[in-house]
Amino acid sequence: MNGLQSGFGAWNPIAWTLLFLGILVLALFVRSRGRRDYKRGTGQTKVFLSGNEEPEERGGLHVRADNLYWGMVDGLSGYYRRVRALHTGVLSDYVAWFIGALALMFVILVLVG
Amino acid sequence: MSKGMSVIVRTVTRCVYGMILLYGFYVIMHGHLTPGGGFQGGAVVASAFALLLVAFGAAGIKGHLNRHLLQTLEEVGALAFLALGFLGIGTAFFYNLFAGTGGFFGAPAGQLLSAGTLPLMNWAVGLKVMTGIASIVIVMMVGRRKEETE
Amino acid sequence: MNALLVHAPVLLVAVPLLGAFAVPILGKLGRGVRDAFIGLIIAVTAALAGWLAADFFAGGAVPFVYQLGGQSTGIPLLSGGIPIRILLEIDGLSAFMALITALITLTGAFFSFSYWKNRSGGTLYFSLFLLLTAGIFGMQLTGDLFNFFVFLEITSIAACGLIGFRVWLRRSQEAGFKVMTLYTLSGLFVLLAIGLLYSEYGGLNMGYLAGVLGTGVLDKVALGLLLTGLAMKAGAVPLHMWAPDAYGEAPAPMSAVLVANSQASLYAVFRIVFTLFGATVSAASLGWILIVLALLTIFVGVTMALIQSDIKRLIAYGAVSQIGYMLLGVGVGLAVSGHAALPDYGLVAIQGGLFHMLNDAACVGLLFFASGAVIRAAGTRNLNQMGGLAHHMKWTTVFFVIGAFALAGVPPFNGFASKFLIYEASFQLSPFLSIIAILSSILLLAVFVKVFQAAFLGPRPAQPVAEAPVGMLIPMAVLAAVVIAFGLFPGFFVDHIVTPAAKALWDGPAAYITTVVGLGG
Amino acid sequence: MNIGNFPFVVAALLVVLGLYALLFKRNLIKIVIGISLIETGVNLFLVMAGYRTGGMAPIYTLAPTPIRDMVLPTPQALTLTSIVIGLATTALLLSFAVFIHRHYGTLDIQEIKELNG
Amino acid sequence: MKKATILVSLLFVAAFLLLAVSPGVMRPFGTPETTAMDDYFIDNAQTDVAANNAVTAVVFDFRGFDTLGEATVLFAAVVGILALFRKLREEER
Repeated sequence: MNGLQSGFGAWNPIAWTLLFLGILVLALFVRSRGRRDYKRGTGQTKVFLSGNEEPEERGGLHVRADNLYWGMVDGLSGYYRRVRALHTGVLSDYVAWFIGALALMFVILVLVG
Repeated sequence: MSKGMSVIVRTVTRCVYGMILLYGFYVIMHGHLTPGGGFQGGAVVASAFALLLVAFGAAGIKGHLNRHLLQTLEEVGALAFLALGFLGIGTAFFYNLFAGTGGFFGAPAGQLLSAGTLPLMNWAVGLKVMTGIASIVIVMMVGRRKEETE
Repeated sequence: MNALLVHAPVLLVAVPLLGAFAVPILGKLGRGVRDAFIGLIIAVTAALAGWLAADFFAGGAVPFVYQLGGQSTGIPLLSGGIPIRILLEIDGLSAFMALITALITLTGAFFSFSYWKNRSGGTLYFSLFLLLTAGIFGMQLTGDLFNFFVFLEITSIAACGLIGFRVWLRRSQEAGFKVMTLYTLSGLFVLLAIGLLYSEYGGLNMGYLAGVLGTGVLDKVALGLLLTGLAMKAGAVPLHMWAPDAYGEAPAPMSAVLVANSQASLYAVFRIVFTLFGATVSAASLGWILIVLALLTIFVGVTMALIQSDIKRLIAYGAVSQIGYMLLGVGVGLAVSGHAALPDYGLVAIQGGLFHMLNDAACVGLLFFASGAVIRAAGTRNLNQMGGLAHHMKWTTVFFVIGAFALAGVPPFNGFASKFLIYEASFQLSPFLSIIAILSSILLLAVFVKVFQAAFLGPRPAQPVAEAPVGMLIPMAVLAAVVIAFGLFPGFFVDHIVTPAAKALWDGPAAYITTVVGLGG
Repeated sequence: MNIGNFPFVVAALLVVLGLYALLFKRNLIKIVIGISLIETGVNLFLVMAGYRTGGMAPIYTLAPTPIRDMVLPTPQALTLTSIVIGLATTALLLSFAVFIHRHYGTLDIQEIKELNG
Repeated sequence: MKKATILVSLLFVAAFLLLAVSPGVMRPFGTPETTAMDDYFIDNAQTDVAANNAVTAVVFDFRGFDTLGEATVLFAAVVGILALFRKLREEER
């Protein structure tokens, strides 16, 4: 057999891939039915940047890595401030985390069960 | 430091050096009879090399202790040890081939040539440890000297 | 049985050792000879591992031992019920892990040939690499606790030598010192636990100890030491801080091998909680310890990966988060294995966790290889200074995308196949677990979209960059093929190699123990 | 005389002492010394775990007759192994320290934290 | 605050380590209970291995694989240190 049964659900990648390809073909077909009677070089094909001039060379438009997801990182800023504070590159803190985890493990295993 | 220490230290080193070597080789050779073995004896011999290094400095021993020769010897020792492990692979890896067979190295317990492959392993490990530790010390010493001149 | 096959377990360790000892001598004969020799050694090792695993799984996955230095290799020599010689014990999990190591080391070696071509100290580099390979195989195959510690230290020292190998980078030295300290610390705690167990039970063999271990305070303390030390070496949050340093600063192919090394420590964690202490300590509490560690690891790993701007460090945090998925799957299995009526989704969870080990090794290896090619081409590791590499590096782009999608669990790649099992099983234990897992998986996809957009898309770079050489592309292609094959035919692999490995854990330590002390006597 | 478990307690205290050095000392060399302390404690524990009261060294050459019961040989072998491992580890750590000092110009662990975040 | 937390956890670890070796939990010093393996080594070192030094018999015969790994560890350290102190190329400086 090819798929996976989890006793709760099933997963068959071959069937999934075939379905995916089918939908892709369908989408391409629908796209091919679109109207072709627009005129090149007129305003019909110009990008509309909310009224601004479209820059000729799109080189200036490359979004750098740190600018991606700034909104999300900003939304989680409280979390990130704490987590970054834990990742000081100091070796003593690494060892301290190790000792803390060891103490916690001892407490759980010996006292709890 | 790199130019070595006073003449007293050098003279004493000249006197003691051979004895330390002799003692180290004795410990290696009788590893299967008396306390000791390859590692301990190798460490003793390496300490003799370290003594040379401290007394005469990294420059003083340049002609006497060849780093690349030491490293090659270490690899040879490691390979010899592994080969001795492979010897018994007819039965099992690390099977002691000669022990108690009465032949070469098969003498009953208590003699120098007894205990099968143990003396050979002692020698291989001893060679490996003495050259290994010696090359560590030398390399770190040379690195230190380079740093001082920077 | 074939003579070579009988000795395969020990040859898996001895052949790489032979290579490691001989490489510095052969290196004097020139690079061609050296690379041919290393390729031969690694190929032989991988072939042995594959052959051993194939024969083992075809033969019904019956655990067997290899006795070192004894009169007979199969029957351990016992004295008072204690095996007196070192035993290698191969059960389903060991053979499975050996397959993973073989795959990663093979591709890593051939990637390194061209990656390290114009660098200094190639001979020492490959010697350390072979030592690391031998250590990982030894950790996975040995059945003796102290022998395991020795191999643990071999991997620690070889790995740290490789992490600090690029001496001219100051960060690599810093990472080397930190990682070496932590590895040594964990190794020493493991050794202390071994000493405690030995002083109490007078034996060092895992099978023997598993049979006689009690539930006293001493056993609990030893368990805590072993568990924490090995979790540290596996890189589970909050003991993960060394992992980004190590993966990020090591040479790119070695980062992939370091991931295999962490997985070997993870294997040891599973072996200890299931086999060594499986009969004694309450499975529920241990299982929930693993689950909490897993959730922390998944979430913190992914969220930290999101804000990295160093591509190697970013992928390293991704790899840390994947360790959490394995812990989650096996932890769920362990937690339910204590129930009276064994619900069979526990076995499914363990299958998912172990299958994800294999998938994660392939995906993360592919990603690290691709990152190595990207860094080499772009000349920087900072994502903010990259861009437009897809114009010139088409193949690398394709491979990177395959690896990223697979690691993020996008169907139909292999990452989804294993995460599917983990989701389903953990959902039945508690929906909260699978929600966290799925959310973090989506976040991971976002992370790799960020890398893809920043490094590969965008305008053409100022000076055209060269596509990675063929010597780098072929190992990437091999791993990509593995990823796609596991993704398209997961059922086959799960049935034939993952299920025996999972059963070795799920069925408890009885088989492992009787293999050592049962038929001897 | 019966000294109970006192030797084991000493070994455990050595381990804790090394951990203290590892946690609160800032000099790299002192950190390496702390690791060596932990190693010493563990090795001491190992070799003491094999002691038999009134036992003699497990060596038959020139052994006093009659042969009393000997101390256990396995822990001594394990200790030998772990001592050599400790030597290798210490050597590698110290050479890392040398290069860190070359690059960073300091041995203070609090200032060697480029790899953060 | 942070230092206090670290100190407390260190004390916890110390307490549990001492608890593990305390009388009643661990056997008293000098009285190993299960010694079947080591008794075998002591009794059969002369007959099996023909070595008078039982420790060497254990190191190189009964547990020879450990010794191979130990030699490998030393080899790895030497190779690592040689790699650190190796001569670099111009473009790598």
